[in-house]
Amino acid sequence: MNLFSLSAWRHRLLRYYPLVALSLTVGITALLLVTLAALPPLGEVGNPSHNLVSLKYIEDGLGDTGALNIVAGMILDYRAFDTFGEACVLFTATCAIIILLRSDTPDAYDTMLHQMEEPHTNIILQSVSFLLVGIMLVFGCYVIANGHLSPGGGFSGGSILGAALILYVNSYGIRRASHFINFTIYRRLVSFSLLFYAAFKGYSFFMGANHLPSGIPLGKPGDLLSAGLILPLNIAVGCVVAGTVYAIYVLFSQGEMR
Amino acid sequence: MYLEMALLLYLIVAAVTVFLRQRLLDAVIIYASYSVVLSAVWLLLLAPDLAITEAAVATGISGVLFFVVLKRIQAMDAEHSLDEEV
Amino acid sequence: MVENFPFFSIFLPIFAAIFCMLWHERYAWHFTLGSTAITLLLSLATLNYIYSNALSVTYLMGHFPAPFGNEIRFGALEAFMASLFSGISLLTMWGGTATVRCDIHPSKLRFYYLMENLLLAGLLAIIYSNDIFTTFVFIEIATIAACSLVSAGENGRSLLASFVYLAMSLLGSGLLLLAISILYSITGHLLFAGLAESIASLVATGSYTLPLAVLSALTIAGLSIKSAIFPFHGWLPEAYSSATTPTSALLAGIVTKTYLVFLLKLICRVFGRAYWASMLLSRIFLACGVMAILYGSLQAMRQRDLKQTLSYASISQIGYISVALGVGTIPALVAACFQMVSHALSKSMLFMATAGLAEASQGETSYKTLRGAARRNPVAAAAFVVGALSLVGIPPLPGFMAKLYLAQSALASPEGWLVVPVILLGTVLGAMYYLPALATLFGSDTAAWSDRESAEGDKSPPALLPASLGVFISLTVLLGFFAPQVWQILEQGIINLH
Amino acid sequence: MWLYLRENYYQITAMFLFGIGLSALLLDRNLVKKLIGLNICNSGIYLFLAAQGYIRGGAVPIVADGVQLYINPVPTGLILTGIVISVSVTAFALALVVRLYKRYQTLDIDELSKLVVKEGM
Repeated sequence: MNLFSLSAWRHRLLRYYPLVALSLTVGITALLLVTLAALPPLGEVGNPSHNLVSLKYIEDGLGDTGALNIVAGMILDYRAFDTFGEACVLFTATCAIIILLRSDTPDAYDTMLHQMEEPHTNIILQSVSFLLVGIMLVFGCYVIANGHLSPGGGFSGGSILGAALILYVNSYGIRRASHFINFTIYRRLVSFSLLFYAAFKGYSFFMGANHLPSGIPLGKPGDLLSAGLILPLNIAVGCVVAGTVYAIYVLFSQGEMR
Repeated sequence: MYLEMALLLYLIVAAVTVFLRQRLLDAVIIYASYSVVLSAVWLLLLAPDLAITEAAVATGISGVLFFVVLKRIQAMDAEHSLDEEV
Repeated sequence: MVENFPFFSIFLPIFAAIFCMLWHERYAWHFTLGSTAITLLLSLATLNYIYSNALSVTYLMGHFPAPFGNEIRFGALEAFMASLFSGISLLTMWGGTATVRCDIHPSKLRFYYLMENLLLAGLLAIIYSNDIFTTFVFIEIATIAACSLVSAGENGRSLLASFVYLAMSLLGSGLLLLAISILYSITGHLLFAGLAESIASLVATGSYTLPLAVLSALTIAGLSIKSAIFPFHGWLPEAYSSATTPTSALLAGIVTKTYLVFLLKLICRVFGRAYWASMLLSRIFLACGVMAILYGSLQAMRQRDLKQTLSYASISQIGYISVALGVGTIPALVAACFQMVSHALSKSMLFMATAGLAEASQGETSYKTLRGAARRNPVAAAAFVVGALSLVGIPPLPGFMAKLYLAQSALASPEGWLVVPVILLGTVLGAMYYLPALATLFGSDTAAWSDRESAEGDKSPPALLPASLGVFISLTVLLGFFAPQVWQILEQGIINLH
Repeated sequence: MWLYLRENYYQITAMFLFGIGLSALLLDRNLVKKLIGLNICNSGIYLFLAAQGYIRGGAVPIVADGVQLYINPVPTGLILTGIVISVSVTAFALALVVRLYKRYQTLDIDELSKLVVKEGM
């Protein structure tokens, strides 16, 4: 990371930059390896990090959140503010990419790129994706729906759905894909699911802060419709991530989302 | 025990090879393989949530994005060589 | 009821950002203006409620108490900083409308305002949050939003400056995340309350001394990369001078200060002032501050572009804050907060004045084209004069009060012999780069310039910019006169911070 | 020393990955290689965090009857957030790289800085 206003004495500094950077990195790594010796060893039950906080999540996890998957219960109920921030990070990154890559005045360069992008009818890809896209969509919905019962959840399920959409765009071209997902649909999908996520999470924060019962039934553990808010939130996050993955891929590969 | 050692060794070797390879395409392919092996390591650490997230999100999105950026850069090169000829 | 206001002031900008994305482009400006104004009112109401009852409220985010769920905590300091930041965000956004409209592609304007909303939400969440990992997540939001605002200008220079800024910020938050993971591995807590007691017990029993030292060094290194403290300031001059002027006013004013407020909370609430003062790190931090003051001023003198000068000047002003944090006593920390407040106000005003002056001289901010710009835009020239005099340290203005408080608090501590001469030297150096800038502004109009002016007709700046500059000037002068009251608010904030 | 190495091989690998990623980020001149180095550096930190949450003999944190000891779920939750953050930040940085390449036709940061300074003149 050299400073790049190239005045005279900075040239002499730049010559030593690789040496300084390498010694800095080796120094930091050596320091960290020495610190490892003083840190608690791997996998001991008595480590300080396995204290009352993690024990509470394990013991009361099912009771408080109703989710079999303790991690899903933790990220969507105990520490829900982090996951809300995370969904905002994804939303911020997508809008930043739209600012940079979405060229609204399609100059000569972009139209030329579209001809190159239009996939000539690639029989192998189309037949493979004809089989795969359906299965991937079903698997993505499964991962989202069972976020609170088995590993998975909104983020991984959403990116599986996004991958299915990318495969479809690659094999059948953007013109056919933009029938069911173009920029306006994308905008509404991401905005409404984020609004839904923010409103429901805000509601449960507000209720919790003022010590009022949030009145959301937790259902019988193990059922699909159990664990209170976690399922709808997973679905909302899944839609946000699926839309984001598709939009980022199309913006990168074609620079234009019709 | 030795499976863990082997996978972790692969991670370090892949990280160093990415740093040494000059061609971008090799570096990106090795990074994608690094990410897949890392999601296997999460399974060994008994964190299946991480394994599916790493596989779907880290390899699925950032791995694919690196490839798309390279494709776009080659497309820009082709477009520029088109300009020089004209 | 007032205790819910900080919760609303974090969620409101996010809702406004989503509405900016959803509705038609015309309404983006109105959503942003409305949400920032309401956030300002909410923060002021919270400040009034907190200061009058002198309490520090812990607000649960969810149904579970301290060590298990998230929570936000606000005392006088957080409420004051939140109202200051939303106020400056409102003024820069409102005043800079014309400049932004001509710098940024009209179809991208909606996303520019969306980014400003998300930046404000991220900063407020960093100030209010009482959990170290939540702060890390919202630091990421603020980083992406700030880099995207810098790159919105879309000229080559701003793209590269934004990439360097993003890479160094990510390196900083990588070090911060490593510090969080070491901290979690030796204490098992993530919320400040649990961290404070377990660190106190670790320090008392003397166990894990090396990891504690390494993790505090990593935290300080990560946060000083992000807030451009001396050895890691490489990204700041390019990022601020290549961004559109209202953006650099916003970034220079509040983004770097937020990370320093987070560092202040870590010092007071997690590590404890005694442990921080005993660490070698605070001495290094003080030394970096001293070098920043000298390096920033020397570099500012060499620049030939007004925005470059202001960027290097803000490196030296941040040096004052890190000197005050390095001293570490309660009056020094309050002096650090006061310096943050006075620098945020004066620097944003200077950048907005530069926007006005540049508009009056065809958008160029180099000294050649700005010659005699004062006559063409008198309001911007007045704002520039007030801001420059405040940062140089002329008595009635807040800059002088900040330096006075810093000198008083440093004299009481053992480092007084080093800090007071550095402050005086900094004032002299400050005068040596602001006065030539003022001289060129009020210099004689070159003949070539005046006839080009008549040919083009007097392009009078739109009404928004002078109005916001007027508000800036009155705020700065008011802060100068009511400095003792502001000092009491900040002192109460620092005392019940832990 | 040998026991310490046999004991904590996950954390040691994590710190090596952090070091390699950091050196790639600082030393490599190609923008895309810098971003890959940044990703490796972040995944090194996540590996260290996950190793802190691992308990030998523990079970996967899905509630099942007859299981006494589960591993610590907190690091898994933190790393889930971390992975999504580093992916979205990498996507934004790659968008910057594409715009820079579209304008200057190079990925080398030294040449880029020279071109930017020349364009500024």
